[in-house]
Amino acid sequence: MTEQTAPNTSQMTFAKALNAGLRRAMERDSKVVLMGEDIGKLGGVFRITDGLQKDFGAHRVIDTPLAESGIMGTAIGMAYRGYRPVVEIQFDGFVYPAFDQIVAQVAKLHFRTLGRVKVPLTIRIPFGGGIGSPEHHSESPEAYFAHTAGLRVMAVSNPQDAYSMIQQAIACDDPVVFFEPKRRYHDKGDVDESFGLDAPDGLGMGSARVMAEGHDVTLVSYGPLVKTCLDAAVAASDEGVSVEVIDLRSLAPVDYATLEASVRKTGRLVIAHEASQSGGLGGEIAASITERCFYYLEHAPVRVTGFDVPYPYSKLEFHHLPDLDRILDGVDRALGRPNSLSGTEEGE
Amino acid sequence: MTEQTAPNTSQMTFAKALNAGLRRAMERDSKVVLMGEDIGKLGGVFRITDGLQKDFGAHRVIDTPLAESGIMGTAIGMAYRGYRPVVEIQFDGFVYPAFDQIVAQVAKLHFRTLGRVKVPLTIRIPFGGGIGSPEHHSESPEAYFAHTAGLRVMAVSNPQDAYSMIQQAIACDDPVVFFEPKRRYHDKGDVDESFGLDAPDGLGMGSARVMAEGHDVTLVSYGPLVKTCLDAAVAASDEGVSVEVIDLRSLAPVDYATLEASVRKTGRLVIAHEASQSGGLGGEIAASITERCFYYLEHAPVRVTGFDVPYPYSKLEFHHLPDLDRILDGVDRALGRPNSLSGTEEGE
Amino acid sequence: MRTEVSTYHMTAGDDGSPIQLLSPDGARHRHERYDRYLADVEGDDGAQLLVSLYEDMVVARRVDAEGTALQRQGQLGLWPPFVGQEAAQVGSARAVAADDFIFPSYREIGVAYVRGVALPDLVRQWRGNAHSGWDPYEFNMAPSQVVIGAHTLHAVGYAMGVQFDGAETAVVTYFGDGATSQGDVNESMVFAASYQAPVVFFCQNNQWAISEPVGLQAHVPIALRAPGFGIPSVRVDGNDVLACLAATREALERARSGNGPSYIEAVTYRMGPHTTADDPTRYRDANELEDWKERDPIARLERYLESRGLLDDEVRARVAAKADKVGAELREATIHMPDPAPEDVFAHVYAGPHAVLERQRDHYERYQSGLAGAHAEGGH
Amino acid sequence: MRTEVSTYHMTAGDDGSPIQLLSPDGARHRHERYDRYLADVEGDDGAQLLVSLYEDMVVARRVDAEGTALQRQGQLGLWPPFVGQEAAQVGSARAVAADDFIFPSYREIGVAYVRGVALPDLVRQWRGNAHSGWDPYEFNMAPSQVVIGAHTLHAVGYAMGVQFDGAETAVVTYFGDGATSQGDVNESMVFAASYQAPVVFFCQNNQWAISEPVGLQAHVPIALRAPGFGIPSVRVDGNDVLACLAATREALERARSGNGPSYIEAVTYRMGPHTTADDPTRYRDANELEDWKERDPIARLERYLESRGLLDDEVRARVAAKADKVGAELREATIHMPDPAPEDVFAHVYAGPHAVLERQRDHYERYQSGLAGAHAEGGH
Ligand SMILES: Cc1ncc(C[n+]2csc(CCOP(=O)(O)OP(=O)(O)O)c2C)c(N)n1
Ligand SMILES: Cc1ncc(C[n+]2csc(CCOP(=O)(O)OP(=O)(O)O)c2C)c(N)n1
Ligand SMILES: [Mg+2]
Ligand SMILES: [Mg+2]
Repeated sequence: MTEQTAPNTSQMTFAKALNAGLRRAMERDSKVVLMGEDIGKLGGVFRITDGLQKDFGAHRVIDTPLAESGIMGTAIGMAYRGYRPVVEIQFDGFVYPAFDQIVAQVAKLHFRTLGRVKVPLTIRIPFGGGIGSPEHHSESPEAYFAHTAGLRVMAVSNPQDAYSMIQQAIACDDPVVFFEPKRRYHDKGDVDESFGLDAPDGLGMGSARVMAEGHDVTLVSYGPLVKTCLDAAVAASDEGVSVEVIDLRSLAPVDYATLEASVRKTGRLVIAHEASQSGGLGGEIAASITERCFYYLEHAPVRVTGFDVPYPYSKLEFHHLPDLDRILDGVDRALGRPNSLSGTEEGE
Repeated sequence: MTEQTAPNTSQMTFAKALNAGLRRAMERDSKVVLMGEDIGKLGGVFRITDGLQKDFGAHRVIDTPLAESGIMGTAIGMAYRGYRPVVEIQFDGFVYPAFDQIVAQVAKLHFRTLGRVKVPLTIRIPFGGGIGSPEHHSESPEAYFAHTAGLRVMAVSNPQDAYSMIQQAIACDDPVVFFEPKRRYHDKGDVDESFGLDAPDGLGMGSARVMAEGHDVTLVSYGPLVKTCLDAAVAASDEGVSVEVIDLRSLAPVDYATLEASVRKTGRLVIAHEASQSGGLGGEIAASITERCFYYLEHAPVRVTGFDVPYPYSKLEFHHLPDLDRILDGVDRALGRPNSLSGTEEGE
Repeated sequence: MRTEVSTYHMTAGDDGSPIQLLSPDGARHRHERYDRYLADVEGDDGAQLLVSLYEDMVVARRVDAEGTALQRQGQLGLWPPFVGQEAAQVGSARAVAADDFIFPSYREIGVAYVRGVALPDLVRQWRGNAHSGWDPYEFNMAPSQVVIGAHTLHAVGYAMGVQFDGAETAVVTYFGDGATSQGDVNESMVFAASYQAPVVFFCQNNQWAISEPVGLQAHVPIALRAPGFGIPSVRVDGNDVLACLAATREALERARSGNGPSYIEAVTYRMGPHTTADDPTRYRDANELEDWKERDPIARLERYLESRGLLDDEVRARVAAKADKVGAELREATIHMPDPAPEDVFAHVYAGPHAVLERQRDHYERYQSGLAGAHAEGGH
Repeated sequence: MRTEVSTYHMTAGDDGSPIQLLSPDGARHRHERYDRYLADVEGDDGAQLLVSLYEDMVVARRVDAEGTALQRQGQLGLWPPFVGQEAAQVGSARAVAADDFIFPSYREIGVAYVRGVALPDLVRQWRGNAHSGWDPYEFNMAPSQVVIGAHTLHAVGYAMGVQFDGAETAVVTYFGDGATSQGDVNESMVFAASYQAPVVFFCQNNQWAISEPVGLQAHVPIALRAPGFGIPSVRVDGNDVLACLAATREALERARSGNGPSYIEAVTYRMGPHTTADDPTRYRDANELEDWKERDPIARLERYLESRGLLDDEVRARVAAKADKVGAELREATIHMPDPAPEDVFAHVYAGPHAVLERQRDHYERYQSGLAGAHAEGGH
């Protein structure tokens, strides 16, 4: 993300970058159709599909009845027929009625048919908290999907990736669950639209990206917290700590090559996510990195995550959500610097 | 499980022990009702509820329409009304249509209502493979539920626990997802029926159990593989390796006190489960134990699990399922003995 | 060859038009079947009851307006206006007995008001101070449900429990036109019919599900759905408080007398945005709103009351004063509502102890006190 | 006051009895509406077609019996018999064009046979050699679906795609009486009606969902469900191959001519157990089976053919010989079906590369070769 500003680069919100990426994908392939609740005239509750029904018609941007299992199931049927449906789930908390269709059908169909039926479905899910919403509007369900064989799972953190990764997800012949950090939709960033399916720095959809180099500790995150981690890295550098920040981007499969290289260098790993800790991605990554790099690790991998609670009401959400201070505390723990657990076995 | 055979002890299949436990729970509390598909006259496809409708009536043992979300949702309503529903999901692969009701309702209702509404629901799920079944009949979905705050998750491995733990789950004021290893339903064991809610050795429902003591390596499992692990421990002891086998029993929360004590002693941890590796319980436990016992670990925790594939067709299932040999290979890996990964970094 | 084999059918006016007992101009239509449920609003004795319906509707509308205003002023995070749906909500809710149980969606704030819920508890969740307001067992009303349709199954399960208890209680569940497409709402009809559970399905067809017109969910009247499940239904004018009251009373009577579930479609209109976060001008015609304003539920009842000489200046003034008072109280209570405590994040997740969560709570407390110390020292 | 506002209704005989064109004694009933779909089975020209229907039914029944036998002998892991449902399956499947697309449940082995699927592919998944048999695109038929009702949505989505393509293809989906309770099956009607998708819902009401009688799912005829969604339905005698053929042809014609979805309830009977793992004596009365045997779909067609002089000994012998041949071939193919290779565990999980899975595969290969070595050495 450090490349020079190219002539085709412009400042764009995250939301607009997704919209541009969807438009580009629809132009590229007439089999790409969008399906979801309120995505037509309204352009979706977050306006991600703004203007697309007007330009591509109601057969390409399809307002569906209010039934997520129905949306997912009919999208599968469209895929059988040769379409590439892009499904919008209105909020993270409303993906569960479609869970059966996703884990028992979308994920298994290619395997079930010995590769004869492809399901090039993209399931877009605005996820995460921090926008003061009511219950069910701030969830981080990514671990459920990352545990489901047959799915690929991605999470984007910035407008440029939003623009290119949504196109890569749609072009992929496997089903992709695509997480968009809703609290970053209004963030602006440079987007180079001269690249279509390729990212400006050539990274494929399965690759993690080193967002900031460092040598003391590796800090891994994805989606909404990447920005927070970058801020934390700046704050840490003020204290003389050099943090390498990695944006996971692909949550399944995880790009362990990139993570391993970093941890071999730093010997210390911190993982941050909003989802509850138990059974979250942090544990999986910690375990896998421990397996792969045990003798390089100078400290147990540290997790900075949401608690094992239902997402709390909005007045309390910033207690639940890892913020800059909590991430820095995790960094301190990994480094054996004074931290909130100092004096306990875990904080040394 | 080493107590003397008491006068009330008799040999019983796992299935019969569950049946006896359900009967005891229904006798104890008239608010306990069973709900599910085919659980009445048929006694369930595994006959776990055999004879209960005859004895308790159709209002206590309720055959439901064929709709899992409906079963779960109406069970919640019954709980609102003061009942203690015990829901049978016919097979693991059919719990997904009820996923929304479980994660968005069952799990959250107590939190949502500030503790005013209790959901003392027990969700019984025959799980796991090894019985040569068609697709969707051999799944291990426990990680989805263990990642869901608000639920408790249990898995039983033997008839005595089946008898007492099902009663504990039903008596618990929190919702419990209760996994029963279907390939062990016909296994026999001693069951002491003189204990009701209490286990003969006094263990509570949240506690793990040390099934075999050992000092070289800690081998943790749950459900169907506990027996395989015990067999592996015997095989290992023939080679002079002393394996401590722990039956997790409670998958959420995990009884880390018991695990920590063992790992502090052995310095080595192997975790075995049938579920896919990525995002499975093994990773969570490995990460947590690494956090808690980093300086005691002499090797990275080792996982022996199903692969990251949809459950394969039955002719291949024993490749996917960890068996005694694969578990022993994992033990060898943890001990740095010659193993399948010898020569690689992970196998040393 | 076309045969009606079911004794279950949809009751409606000609061509499926909704049953109307009060027309928009305030005229009272007699109705063979439903008038018997309105004996208590007839004659002089009915005056008080009618005026109290009017009062509830006016005050409910004020609660709603206040909610919107509080949201605009940043006192609430979100608000789902129910303006236009007062007849459907008040009319039905007034039919429900105190020991009947209600499972609402999120928009039934008018119902909760009728139920007697304390004012701050009407807005608590919209302020983000909790995920719910009132005690469900105090008001026999479940918390509002955000997941579309999920609660309709809870209602049926509760009704099954009532039935097993041999009680005379009935259950009412509210949901929208959009909700009718959800699997859960359909499964709830399957279960209700199968067990003949004492439950009333009350669908407020307010014509829209956010930006989606009802025609996207169904090309036929919503109330036609139920008979196919073996549940009798009726289509009533949802802006007619008497029709809503009568139909709900009939359905509750059916439930209590062991005759199973019923389905009511109240045809109404969402006069406001979906929520305060919504901008309906993006998807709906201004004319539509104008048309529906002519069918306003409160104006209609006013005309009827006037025609019966029940709405003089004094009554108007009294009701307006009550609305003002309730509005002011709601505002005060909202603005001064104390924030939840940080440790509430960990409260009520489980009824019993949970070591993993308690450890997280302890770590967080430790972290916070450290942070407090660090802040005191000016550290990061 | 009771008004039928829908142009969508259930077609059935008196009191909702199923439409019957062939009575159990083999008499042909004329039918104003459906006879026009049977012109090609009338007169002398129809002989061949009628006999071929008979042949398909007889051979399908043999395939089914062979499946059961193979399972009893340990050659298959499980088998879901469809004996008794041959008229419903053959009658409907014969109406479907080669480029129409079928989304079956697990019991439509008779349909797959009619579709031309190779014999070993009919049993492949029941042997555990794969999760599916045939290539869906070769036969325009999806693999069998185990999750009750899930595939009905796939059918509707496929039909939506057909519609967007402007094609004349139609789609048929099969499911059982039990399946009608699932949310997905109801949502599929919502979507089909909303988009007027060219899809035919074919419900084989075989009276049972494992041990549950159809009365637990619904107290009214299953076919009554569809009109409430805006989908016309018909209730036919599912043991009457002509009624099934005619009703399916009509529904397909409606789909192809842009008139949207249809729903057929074929009233039939599961004469066997739910699967070979089931013991129906635990829950159903032997008399019931006896009653239904009198309505056997094959016997009925035989009587009709006899009455038209179309079933002489030669035809009988030829059909029996074909059944014997197919049975023997199926048996041979099953017994000699090669086992899948261990590495197939990892195949086709993804269409593209996947580093984590490939690593697991590599580790497992390494493990296996080590194990082979160890076994050679006699180690554990
Ligand atoms: C399962 C689920 N999907 C999507 C949403 C987002 N959502 C909230 S309200 C709404 C529209 C509901 O329409 P309707 O049922 O007609 O009720 P109304 O809002 O009109 O009262 C949608 C789609 C949700 N809350 N739950
Ligand atoms: C979602 C789901 N729940 C439960 C099951 C277990 N199950 C398999 S077949 C069956 C009964 C199906 O009955 P019906 O729909 O009438 O079809 P039939 O077997 O009679 O052909 C059940 C409950 C399943 N396969 N899928
Ligand atoms: Mg609405
Ligand atoms: Mg059936």
